[in-house]
Amino acid sequence: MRPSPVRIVEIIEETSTVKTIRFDSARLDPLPGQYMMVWIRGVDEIPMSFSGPSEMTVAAVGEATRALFRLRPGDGLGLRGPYGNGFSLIGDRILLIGGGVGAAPLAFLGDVARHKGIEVTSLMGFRCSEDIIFKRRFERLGELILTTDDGSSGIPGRVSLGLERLDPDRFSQIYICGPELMMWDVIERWKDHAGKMQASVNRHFKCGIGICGSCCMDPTGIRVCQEGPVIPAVQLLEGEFGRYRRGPSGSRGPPRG
Amino acid sequence: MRPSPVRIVEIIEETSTVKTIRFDSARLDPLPGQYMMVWIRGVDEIPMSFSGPSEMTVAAVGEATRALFRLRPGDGLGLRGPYGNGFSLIGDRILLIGGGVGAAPLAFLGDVARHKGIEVTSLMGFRCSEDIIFKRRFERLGELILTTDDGSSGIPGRVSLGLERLDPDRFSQIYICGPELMMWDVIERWKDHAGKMQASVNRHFKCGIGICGSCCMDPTGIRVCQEGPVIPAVQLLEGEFGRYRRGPSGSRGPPRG
Amino acid sequence: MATLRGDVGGLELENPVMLAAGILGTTGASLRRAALAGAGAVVTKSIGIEPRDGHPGPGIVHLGVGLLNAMGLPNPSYREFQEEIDIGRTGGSPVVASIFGSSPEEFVEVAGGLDADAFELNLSCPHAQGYGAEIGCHPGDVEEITRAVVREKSVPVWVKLTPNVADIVALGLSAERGGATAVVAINTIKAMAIDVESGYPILGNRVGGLSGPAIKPVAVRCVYDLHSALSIPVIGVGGISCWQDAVEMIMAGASGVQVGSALSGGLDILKSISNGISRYLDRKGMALADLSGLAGRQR
Amino acid sequence: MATLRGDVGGLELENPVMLAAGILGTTGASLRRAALAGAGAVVTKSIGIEPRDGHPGPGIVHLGVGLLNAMGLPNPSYREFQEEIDIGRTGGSPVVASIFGSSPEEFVEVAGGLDADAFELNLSCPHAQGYGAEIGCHPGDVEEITRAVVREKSVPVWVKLTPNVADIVALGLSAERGGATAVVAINTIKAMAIDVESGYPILGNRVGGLSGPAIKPVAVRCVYDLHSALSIPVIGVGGISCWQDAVEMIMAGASGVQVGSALSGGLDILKSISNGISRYLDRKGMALADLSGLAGRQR
Ligand SMILES: Cc1cc2nc3c(=O)[nH]c(=O)nc-3n(C[C@H](O)[C@H](O)[C@H](O)COP(=O)(O)OP(=O)(O)OC[C@H]3O[C@@H](n4cnc5c(N)ncnc54)[C@H](O)[C@@H]3O)c2cc1C
Ligand SMILES: Cc1cc2nc3c(=O)[nH]c(=O)nc-3n(C[C@H](O)[C@H](O)[C@H](O)COP(=O)(O)OP(=O)(O)OC[C@H]3O[C@@H](n4cnc5c(N)ncnc54)[C@H](O)[C@@H]3O)c2cc1C
Ligand SMILES: Cc1cc2nc3c(=O)[nH]c(=O)nc-3n(C[C@H](O)[C@H](O)[C@H](O)COP(=O)(O)O)c2cc1C
Ligand SMILES: Cc1cc2nc3c(=O)[nH]c(=O)nc-3n(C[C@H](O)[C@H](O)[C@H](O)COP(=O)(O)O)c2cc1C
Ligand code: FES
Ligand code: FES
Repeated sequence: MRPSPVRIVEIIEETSTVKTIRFDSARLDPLPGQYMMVWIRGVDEIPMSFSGPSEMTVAAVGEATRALFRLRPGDGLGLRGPYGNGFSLIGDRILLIGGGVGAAPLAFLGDVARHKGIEVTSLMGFRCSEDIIFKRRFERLGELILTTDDGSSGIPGRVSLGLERLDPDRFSQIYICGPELMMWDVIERWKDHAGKMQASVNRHFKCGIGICGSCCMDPTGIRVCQEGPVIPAVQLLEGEFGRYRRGPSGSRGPPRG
Repeated sequence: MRPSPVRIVEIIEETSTVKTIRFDSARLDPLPGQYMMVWIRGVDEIPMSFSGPSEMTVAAVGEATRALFRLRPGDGLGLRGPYGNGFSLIGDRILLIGGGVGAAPLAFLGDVARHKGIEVTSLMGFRCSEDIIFKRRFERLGELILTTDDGSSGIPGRVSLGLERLDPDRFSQIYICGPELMMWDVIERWKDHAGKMQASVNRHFKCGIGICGSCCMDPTGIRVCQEGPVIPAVQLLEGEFGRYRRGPSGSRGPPRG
Repeated sequence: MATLRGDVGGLELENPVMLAAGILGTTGASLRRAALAGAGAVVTKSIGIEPRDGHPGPGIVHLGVGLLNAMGLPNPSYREFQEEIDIGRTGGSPVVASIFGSSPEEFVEVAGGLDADAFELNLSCPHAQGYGAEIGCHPGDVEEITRAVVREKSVPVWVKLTPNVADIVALGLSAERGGATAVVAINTIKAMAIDVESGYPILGNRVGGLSGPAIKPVAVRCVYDLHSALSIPVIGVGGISCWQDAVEMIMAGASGVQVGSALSGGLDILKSISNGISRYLDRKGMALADLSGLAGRQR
Repeated sequence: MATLRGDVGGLELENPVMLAAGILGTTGASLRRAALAGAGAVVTKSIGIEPRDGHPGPGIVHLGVGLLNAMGLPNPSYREFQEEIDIGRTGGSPVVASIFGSSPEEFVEVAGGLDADAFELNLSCPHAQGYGAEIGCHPGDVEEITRAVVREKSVPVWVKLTPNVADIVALGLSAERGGATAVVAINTIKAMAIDVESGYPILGNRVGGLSGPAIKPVAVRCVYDLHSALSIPVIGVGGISCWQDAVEMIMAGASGVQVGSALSGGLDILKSISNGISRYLDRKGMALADLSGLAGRQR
């Protein structure tokens, strides 16, 4: 389980700050919601969800993601994974709720669900119309409700505004991925339905194999890298989720987004 | 592949210097001719052929074998193996030629052969009648010709004298185990039939896993512990067999027996 | 079932199987979880003076024979860590604070700033400049730092030793002279892995420390040698992944054991190891104390 | 296929994959067999002044992660060994005589009594009192012994180093100052295994040396550190079991590699490793020299 070497075969510029990187390894066979540890040689290793069987969709936010952005087709990466628990598909009418690059694993989930004949509805929020990714992909899956913070496309405002257009009882299961405060907001508003919600949680991962403790969440000490990143929303109601998160040193800081 | 712990369940005094030690592990599943490395805790580790699926037949000759003799039922041993190439059963009429405690793996081979309906003839040589082992066992297998050096039982003289009573053409395969000079003598006399003779060769084993080199034989460097101990006689005609053997330091010395 | 209760390095433990330093020891909740999962004691991530983010990734590589890591001692500093220890203690097992520093003064500052059931001095981390094994390979420094912390605290002080020396016993004797309650052996062995496709060292820090099954025979040897020479107890750590490994370590001379890398298989391993030891003792009709150091007596 | 021919430690080799010392190196026929099986050079069992039977058994234990051995330097003495070297040479690859002694004088006597293509000084065996690592962990002794043998012989002199020290580079620098043509790293790591059923240490000698996959990450690290600091070539040994391992060792800085424990799987491994290296070089369009030390250059 050293990082397996892969080569980048294609890079798709989704927006000015988001790229989809497709690589040549077909043997990973990930479930939607699982992630990989991506080694950018000589730089760093970071967790990335699969946005397809052999691709990731990356937002440039710091050193490692910017280094990923500098790579070209033909360049190499090291990948470990797939790791963690993916989304589990339940029932025949599902709702995907995403924010920003959190749309990535949901698009992959939607593809798989659609292929199984499951009815897919998507609610996706972005900051502005330039930030929208996978619009066509979600539209192909079924109904898509878009929100933008600045109102440049779709419903103006936060993702949570979109919730008002939807009846939670219609869905057999609800899948969420996005900035933590957005996920927290959605879960809080639809708390009565938390039993059928699954969220992909983002924490600081160092090892990815459940040993270092950097991703552990209060109050149970759950290892997000192993027992997550997809976690039933009922387990997120009490504790640190939405309140704080630990950084690389283990210090507590504000949750993101 | 650490030594597996076994317990001695029964000890049979075959003669004053030979005991059969039966132990409680049924999982070894050895082929006749294979051997085990027997760890007498706190003393030494030595190679021993299987004289049955979970037994060995030991002649007391030095420190380790004498320590084995002091053990009682209930005592423990560590066993590695089965190791090496066993005898391969060929044809339906076989001859077993043994000397002294070399009778042990041949008795095991005879049992297996008989069970398969193969016709078994045995020629066994001992120093004197007190040294004879497995008489009843060989008799049950088929014809038994006995020789003793002192003439106290059977044909008086060396094993090779017994060869004169037998027609090598009668046998599909011939198996030999005993003191090296005896085996050498048999192979030399029946050199024309070497193509159907298999001998169990004794060398100084230290590792049993083909790595240390202490059991290597000239001229090919064959590792007796791995590619033997059963070796086709044709491979023994040229080289050190019957001429010299190396001791624990690797120095050459006279062959034994 | 045979009781495993007893004194290990000055702490009365329900069982001698502990969580090793740096393994799931970053948060109080995680420490508590390990205690609830059956750890007789839990050791925290090593804590220092200032917050550290640790080395860039990869911080860990899973090799077939074990783990290679160079986390780089990430920690939020002792100033932010007392709360985690307090939460950890609610698991019902003693919490041992692993601490590091670059001088006796730093060790004393960190120890002085924390309230824990015992302290484990990390004089053995092989991949952080100016800390750990860089200091811990000098017997004089080991003695001085041990003495300084022992003077400061009234709880047991354990000293965790590095195997990356010619003579670990000399380090153990220094810890003993410094007043340590026990020594802990071993920390990881200096090692490296290179990506065959690209030639890059895999760890962000290039070099790191090897743990897991690969180092168990080395740890057993160190514990055996330390137990033969020291009069204070030895706590064994390195490659323990099943109860047989723990029994082997105890036979070598350990009074208690710590489990690290094997936790990557899940926390159940803790209970499964202590249950295994109990059943073994039952089968043999032995007490834990009979087992400890047995290898030195079998001749 | 890419050629693997080149100079390794002063010997012109067909390929850089050698048989390690003490592995199937007791007899000339066995050395020849290894050469014919594809070894670029073969190193003999370590040879000393007097015949030694070695330690009582078990001399070797196969652990899951590698081998533990304490053979105890069995050898027939140099007086009986020239014939084996001569037979070994008929395999067509250079024969390197591994030698040991307890003093510069003994080393010189053994080296002086043997004619071989190169000498490898065993200053690193961890389980023979008065020999090997007991001397080889002192930089001064390493330098003195190396110098003495270099003065005596006109063929390349390699020095095999022990990893059982805080600083293997200091030993390497001593060998270099003493005039060594190359250093060989590493010998086995001090280790032990105990029988869980009985409490007996398994090895007849109680303690021994660990080899095989378990030690590869340690060997890679040693080779990397030595290559960074020395100007003489480094020969890598420790846990190489496939061509990828060999490539990793070469990337760390080795000019050639030796294979030991992996031979328990059969002699074919030698050719399979060198073929693998060739095919790798072909795929990458590289020469062997480009590979050596690549890890130090990738940043
Ligand atoms: C399970 C999992 C799946 C993920 N999937 C994706 C994905 O599909 N696409 C994607 O673009 N990103 C994903 N991330 C987030 C990604 O790992 C981080 O963005 C990345 O580690 C940042 O590294 P950096 O060196 O570029 O930024 P840094 O230099 O580490 O940080 C730059 C900024 O980003 C913030 N940051 C750092 N780490 C994270 C984080 N984990 N989440 C959010 N912000 C962070 C920092 O606080 C800082 O503000 C995922 C994270 C996890 C845990
Ligand atoms: C593959 C194999 C199978 C064997 N099967 C059996 C068996 O079924 N029953 C059995 O009794 N023995 C068997 N042996 C021989 C047995 O291993 C030795 O007798 C034993 O190692 C001697 O150990 P010791 O410490 O008692 O004697 P040592 O103290 O080592 O030697 C005492 C005397 O025995 C001689 N001796 C030492 N080793 C051997 C040896 N390998 N062969 C013959 N003489 C030796 C010594 O030269 C010395 O004269 C087998 C050996 C091999 C290699
Ligand atoms: C990821 C990781 C982090 C570690 N962090 C620390 C640490 O902070 N302090 C410390 O003393 N030891 C640390 N260690 C060493 C372990 O406590 C233990 O000594 C070593 O891993 C050997 O035990 P094991 O084989 O059971 O893992 C760490 C080990 C690993 C694998
Ligand atoms: C059974 C055995 C015997 C050895 N004998 C010697 C020896 O005589 N001299 C020596 O320098 N090294 C000796 N070694 C060490 C090896 O040459 C090598 O350095 C070590 O085993 C690491 O390589 P490996 O992992 O490929 O086995 C021996 C190793 C083994 C396993
Ligand atoms: S990232 Fe290390 S335990 Fe989760
Ligand atoms: S006994 Fe070691 S190679 Fe045969």
